Amino acid sequence: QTITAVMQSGLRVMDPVVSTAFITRDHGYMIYDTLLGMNEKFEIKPQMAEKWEVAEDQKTYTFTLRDGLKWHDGAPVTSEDCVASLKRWAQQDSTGQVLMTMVSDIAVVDGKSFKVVLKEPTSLLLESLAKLSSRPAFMMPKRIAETPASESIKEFIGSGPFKFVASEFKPGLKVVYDKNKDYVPRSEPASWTAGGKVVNVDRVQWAAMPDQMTPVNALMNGEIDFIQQVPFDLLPMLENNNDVNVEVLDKLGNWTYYRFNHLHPPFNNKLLRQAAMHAVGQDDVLKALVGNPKYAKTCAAVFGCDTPYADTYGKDVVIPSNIDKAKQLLKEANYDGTPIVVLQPTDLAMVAPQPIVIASALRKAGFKVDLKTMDWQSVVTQQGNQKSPSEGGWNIFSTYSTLATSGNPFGNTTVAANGTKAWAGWPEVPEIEKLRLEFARATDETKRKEITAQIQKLAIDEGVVGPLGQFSVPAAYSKKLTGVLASPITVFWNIKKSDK
Amino acid sequence: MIGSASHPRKPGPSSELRAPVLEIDNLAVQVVGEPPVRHILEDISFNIRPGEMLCVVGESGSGKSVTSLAVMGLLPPGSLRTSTGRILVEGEDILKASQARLRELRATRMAMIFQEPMTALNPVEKVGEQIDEVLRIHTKLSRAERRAKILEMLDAVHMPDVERIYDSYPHQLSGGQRQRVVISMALILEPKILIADEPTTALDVTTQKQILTLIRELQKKHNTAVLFITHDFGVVAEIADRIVVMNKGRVIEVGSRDDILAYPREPYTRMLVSSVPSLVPKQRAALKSDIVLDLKELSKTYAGRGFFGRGRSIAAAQGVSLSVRKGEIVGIVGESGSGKSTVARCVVRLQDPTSGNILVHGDDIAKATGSQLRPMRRRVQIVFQDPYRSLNPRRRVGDSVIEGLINFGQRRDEALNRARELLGLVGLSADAMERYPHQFSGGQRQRICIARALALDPDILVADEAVSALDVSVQAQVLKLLDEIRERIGIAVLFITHDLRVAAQICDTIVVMQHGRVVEAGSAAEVLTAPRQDYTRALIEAAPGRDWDFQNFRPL
Amino acid sequence: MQAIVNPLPGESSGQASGELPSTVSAPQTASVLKQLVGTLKSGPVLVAFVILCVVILAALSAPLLGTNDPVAIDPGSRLRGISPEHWLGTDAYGRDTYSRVVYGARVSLIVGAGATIMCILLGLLIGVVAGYFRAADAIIMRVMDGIMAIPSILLAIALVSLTGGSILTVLVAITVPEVPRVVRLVRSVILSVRSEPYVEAAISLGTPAPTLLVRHMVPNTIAPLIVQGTYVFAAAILIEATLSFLGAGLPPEIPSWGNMMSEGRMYFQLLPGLILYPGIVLAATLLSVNVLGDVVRDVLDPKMAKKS
Amino acid sequence: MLPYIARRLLATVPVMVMVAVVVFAILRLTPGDPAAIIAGDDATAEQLDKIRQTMGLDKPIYLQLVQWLARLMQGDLGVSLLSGTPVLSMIGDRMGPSLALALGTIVVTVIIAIPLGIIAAWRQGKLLDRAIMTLSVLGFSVPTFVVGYLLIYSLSIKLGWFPVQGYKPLSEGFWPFAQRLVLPVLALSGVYVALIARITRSSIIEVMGEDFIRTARSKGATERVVLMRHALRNAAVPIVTIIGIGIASLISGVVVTESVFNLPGLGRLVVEAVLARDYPVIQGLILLFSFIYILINLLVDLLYPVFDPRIRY
Ligand SMILES: Nc1ncnc2c1ncn2[C@@H]1O[C@H](COP(=O)(O)OP(=O)(O)OP(=O)(O)O)[C@@H](O)[C@H]1O
Ligand SMILES: Nc1ncnc2c1ncn2[C@@H]1O[C@H](COP(=O)(O)OP(=O)(O)OP(=O)(O)O)[C@@H](O)[C@H]1O
Ligand SMILES: [Mg+2]
Ligand SMILES: [Mg+2]
Repeated sequence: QTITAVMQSGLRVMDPVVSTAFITRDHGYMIYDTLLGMNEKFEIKPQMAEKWEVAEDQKTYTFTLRDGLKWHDGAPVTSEDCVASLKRWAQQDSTGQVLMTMVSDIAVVDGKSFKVVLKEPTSLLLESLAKLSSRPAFMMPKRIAETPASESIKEFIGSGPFKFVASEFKPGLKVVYDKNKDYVPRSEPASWTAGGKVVNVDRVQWAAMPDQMTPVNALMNGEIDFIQQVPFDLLPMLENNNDVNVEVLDKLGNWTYYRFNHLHPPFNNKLLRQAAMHAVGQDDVLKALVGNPKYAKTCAAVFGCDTPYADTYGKDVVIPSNIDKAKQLLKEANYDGTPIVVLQPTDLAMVAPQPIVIASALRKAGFKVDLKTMDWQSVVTQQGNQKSPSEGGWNIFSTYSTLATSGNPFGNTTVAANGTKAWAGWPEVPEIEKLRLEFARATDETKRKEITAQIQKLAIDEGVVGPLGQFSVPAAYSKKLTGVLASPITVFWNIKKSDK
Repeated sequence: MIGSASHPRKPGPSSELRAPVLEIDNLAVQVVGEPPVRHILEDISFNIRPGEMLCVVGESGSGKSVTSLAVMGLLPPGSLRTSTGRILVEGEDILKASQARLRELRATRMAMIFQEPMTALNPVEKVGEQIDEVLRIHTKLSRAERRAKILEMLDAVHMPDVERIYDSYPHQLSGGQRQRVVISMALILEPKILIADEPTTALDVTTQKQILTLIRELQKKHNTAVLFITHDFGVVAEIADRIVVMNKGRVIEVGSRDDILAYPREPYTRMLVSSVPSLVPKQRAALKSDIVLDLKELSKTYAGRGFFGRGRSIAAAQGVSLSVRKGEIVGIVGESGSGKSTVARCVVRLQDPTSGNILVHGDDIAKATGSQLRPMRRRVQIVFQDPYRSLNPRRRVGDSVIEGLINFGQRRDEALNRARELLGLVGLSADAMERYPHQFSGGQRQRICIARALALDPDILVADEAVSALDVSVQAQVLKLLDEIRERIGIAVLFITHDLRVAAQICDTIVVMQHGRVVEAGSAAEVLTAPRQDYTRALIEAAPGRDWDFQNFRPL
Repeated sequence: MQAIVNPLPGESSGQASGELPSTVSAPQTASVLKQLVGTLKSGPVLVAFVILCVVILAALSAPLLGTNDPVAIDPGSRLRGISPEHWLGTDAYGRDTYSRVVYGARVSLIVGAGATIMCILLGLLIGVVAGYFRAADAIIMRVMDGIMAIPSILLAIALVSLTGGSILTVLVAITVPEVPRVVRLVRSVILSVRSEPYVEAAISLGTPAPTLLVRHMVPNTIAPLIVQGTYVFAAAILIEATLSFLGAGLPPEIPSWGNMMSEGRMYFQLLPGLILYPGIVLAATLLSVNVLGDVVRDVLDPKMAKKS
Repeated sequence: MLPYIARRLLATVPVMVMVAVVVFAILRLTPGDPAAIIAGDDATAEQLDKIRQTMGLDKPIYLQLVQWLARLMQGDLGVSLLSGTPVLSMIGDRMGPSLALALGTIVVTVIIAIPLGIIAAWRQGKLLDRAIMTLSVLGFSVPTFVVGYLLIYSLSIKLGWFPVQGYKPLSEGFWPFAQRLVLPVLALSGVYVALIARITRSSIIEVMGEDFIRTARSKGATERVVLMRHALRNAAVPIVTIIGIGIASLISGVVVTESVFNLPGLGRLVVEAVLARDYPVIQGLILLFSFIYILINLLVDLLYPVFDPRIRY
């Protein structure tokens, strides 16, 4: 039995350590396994690890692997493999990098166990090993994990529930996974990336379709079984179809936001950032982007609503569109009419509408706006450009992230505020940087909540990031499929396919 | 109606007893669609008997072709249609016949040969197949039978190597051979009537002679009635039994050959016949004036085609030497492809000569380029054959005439005055300046071209077949004009023609070319009356109607 | 061969110098206009003319035709059907479809006409050089071959990411790959006209090359260029739609029939009007341009007219 | 003949080199960074630099060009920056669908357009002619993707005659192969049918004015024979020329069709590669396109003598 799934993009980069692309991450969860998993209650659970032991001083963690773990080439999984994988991952991953500043040693204890020695106690170790996204800590055989971190791996062997079929791989078009018959699932029920990954089909085939209409038609015509992300505008076509389920699987969802360029006028002026944040209203953005209110909701929290660190500070600033207030701030700041360059990608439905709505709101407030259209790839390249807008730089761009990634101050790159070293936009708010480090060290949840609330306040007040609202993208699948799991990661275990 | 079409004064001996195969009775053709009815043909009546050769003559546009197309039922459906009259082919009125019946009749009862052998054949089909098509349409013969019949027919038109010809494409044949193919196609089913619309006009004299002989021979053999359309009175004198004279869509006069040529009744006919230039050269005193143009060993080789084509070079002119004196008209004659135009084009430097010298008043212009060439352009001018394409249709005549003057820096108003003068010189009124070329007849256009060429006061005028496209009547006027101008301004003229009659009329000196070489040169009288070369003699002998003195309405 | 060329129809003998034939057949500036006006008597031509006039007028006077701001978004009332406020409904951003169709006429006409003009001017210039100056020919034609081999989408995406999407980049992306075709056409006309006797006559009158080209050769390219032009016009508007489809077209804010259809495609089962309305206007415009192009061609080139 | 072909093919080398160099320049001038795509949009500058280094993108452009050309001389088109797959094998993989689509389109176009053009020429000026010509202009004014959606909606979803998307190679059987091609071919043919029908009509009308047509009629040939046997073959050269140009410009049309019908062909590859700035893939594709283009031109030229014996090489 084969499940044919249309994913939101084609798989081209296959090294989940090099790339943070969602499709690469999803691919990673198919063929690799992680030491720890996370369940729907945000609890960290053992996955490849049988168990872990923490020393008295809270500084030494010893992980022991489960029995029967095997690489797809038949070799047993050893602790050496895991140590090598961890090291490669930590070099590349942003959370991993922070973690490594607190780690003094990672060492093999015996064939089945290894230990991580910390300089100071932190919960970051377990959290990052159980990290859902993006760039989870996948385990690979040692010889592969020894590839330099900036170079892509060339062999795709993991210990996960599916095997990659190299001979049928067509970059960007098609990936085929066979059931890994040697995989020993855990006995707990599957939940997110934790629990038993029981595979009930022989094959999973991923396809990518460039035109969004095609998969919808194909699903209605019974040619495919699963669409990872249904474009909102096409939902009505599927919702009325009796052979198809439409369901939000990623209940966490995504948040969309925009960034100011803090380096150049006019948005090096905090007042004008505030003005813009007052002008832009989340409702308009969400209507243009999502349309159906069932799948969208306004949210001011930079770590997402419905996540442990949700916070409502600033909701009166970022949620409604308050043109009068914006005008007033504009006047106060003596806005000189410098045109605002807004980058607008045209080829990606999930990011195309935001700039249009932002531009419209800013114009209403009295800003002069120059909407610059380009393909998404150009936006990605442009956003790193620190030059002034008149020299090819930008003032505003907008994108979205999954909350699975952005739910804490480390996964969420938008709150990094260390000036030109920060992510595109380059806000410089030293207090935030301090708070982030504190967060890493804090082990107590209430303390952490306090810290994140402070970050939230600073992020809104300083205009570090402008939240535009939250949305979930529904998946659609044929009624032939049962046991489709809701999870922030699209997973194909547990699914059964009937013939009718 | 003038003349009694159905009762020729002197019916030919062989045809008088038999009923006519074709009878045209009171035929009128009109233009479709225009509210004021415009007739192209009116009141056309004449007939042909079996075995008779009926020539239709008349100036361009007089309706000769339209008449023949009407007989074939091939009038262009969107634009012309018969309005009254009858066309009886063996007693059957083809104007009443259905399309299917018409198709049956074509090629079996009546067949047609067209003027242009170059375009009358489908260029992408083997000629054998094209003849075969006639048999396939009209007979039930087997493939082998048809082939045998075609080969026999090709043999009958004196084609060499008939098997090869059968499998040749039209472009692989010469003009004469193509015309033979067309004739084979027309005659293979032995139709009762053959209509030949200027079948030899596009051929050179020697080929023309062969084709005329061939038609005559086949006509005798099958007793075919031939309707022969031509504007060449030489041909008429040679072959006609009877003659129909047409003018402006009407039949002017019908009569036996001798009647029309010797005793034309209508002034129009008289005018036409007397316009035919005489083959007897005018006696002129040899000129002793300065040599204006001197060609020394001029050669031109056309290189094969460029980058990708296989090189196949043609020596179009080889060591041509000749000279033209002030006030002299030097004629170049020779059959098609002998290199006449090549010489002319080298002289005006539209083509770069490969070697040799072109001395204009002693200056060699053969190698001049760019800026050196410019002053020389003033001194040598050319008039081309085709009056319809020699003037830019988008420009007023006045602008065309002054173009050269403006190029050489004259003020516009002065140039316009000069143009007016020149148009007067060539016999056109000054209001011609404001009009466009299409508003003039061919003859008038040719005069405009001459005026344009004269505008720069050239020393040398090159006329490449300048009168070949014109009707005899117009031709006579243009020739007269050239002669006058020569007298008046003493210009030297290099006159290229394939028509020996014209050459005889106007040239002081004649140069005969063959295969790119000068084979004979001398005064017009010498060359035409006492040719020294066989080739020249053959050319003269091939000229049709040599034994008729048209100016004096009598045989020689 | 001494071909005696058959005279054009309407040429009677005319021995007397003053006599003029009655039929007029060749082009002539004064009468071209009159002839063009005359063609309006035919029904289809009149309809085409009226449609094109209406479209052009609509483009010019778009703000006066009861339109709203075509760029103004109103996500609150998106994807509405026909209503008194929105005569043709609204699109996915709640923009007024009617206004966008009307304003789209501006952009689409600019894209169509702009590409046509640029193609023809460039093609004419390069084609004339290639056709007249034999030395340059081989090189120019090789370069043209090379340009033709670069797909327009690549060019469009490159330009759009280089300079941002704008009418100009779209125009360039459409024009560049089309130019070689115009060049070929012009070149072939120039090559065939070179040996026309009236051109040779002008040469022997010492007419300098630029004058020769402008006066005697280029006018012959006009009729075929008009035919080619109507094709480029249609192609440009369609390519613009295709570029929008691929995300490399005009900025989505700027309304054009092409990007409206491309944006509307997602709703083609829900709200077919989003494709239909611009589509209908586009089809009508192209049809009119074609009919009128043929008419102008016929008037300018009686040879073609006789045949087709 | 053979030397001619050899010369022509040789003459393509400079064109292809020119195209290669120009495209190389265009690509490198275009903003966009494959490293950013590989790493994802929250990669740090340092990580990007490292990736660029490993891919050799940090070297000066001319050096990259020289290296690329040098490898090209050895027949090596390089590997995809993203997936590491050899460009040649990627192109090979994608060739089939595009070729099938293009050939299918040509065949369908010729089968539909030429008879339409002949009929229009035959009924010149009549209602039928007008109708055909009007339809052909309409064919021009509907974007391919709209045609595609309409076909899918009516023939697949509503009637269920054809699958809505996908491709099966011929090796999996003719019917599965053909079934998936019908709709894309129809969608893509629209514009070409319109174009070629017009050209056919006007070429035939032009030929119908020639003298030999009159000759054929005077033989007693029926209009059908005149049209089909005499006019059509003589009109073939311009028609073949336009078909040639059409095929060359198919590449752009193929992109949209392949997207709408999810055919894994070259058109899609080129868009994907351009959007992802996968330089080696783009360069390889452009080389391929210009070669195909030149080849088609050559083919068209070689076809001329078949239709017109006057043309010889
Ligand atoms: N299709 C047509 N529509 C309108 N007028 C036509 C048409 N064909 C010929 N004519 C006119 O009919 C007249 C007679 O033409 P026709 O071709 O019969 O002349 P002709 O005597 O054969 O001349 P030539 O010696 O030049 O061949 C001319 O004035 C010509 O303009
Ligand atoms: N441009 C050219 N390129 C190649 N060959 C040419 C060219 N022009 C003429 N020729 C060839 O040169 C030879 C002489 O041609 P030319 O035109 O001088 O003959 P002509 O005596 O004027 O013939 P006609 O009486 O037919 O006008 C012919 O064989 C012709 O085919
Ligand atoms: Mg005639
Ligand atoms: Mg000549």
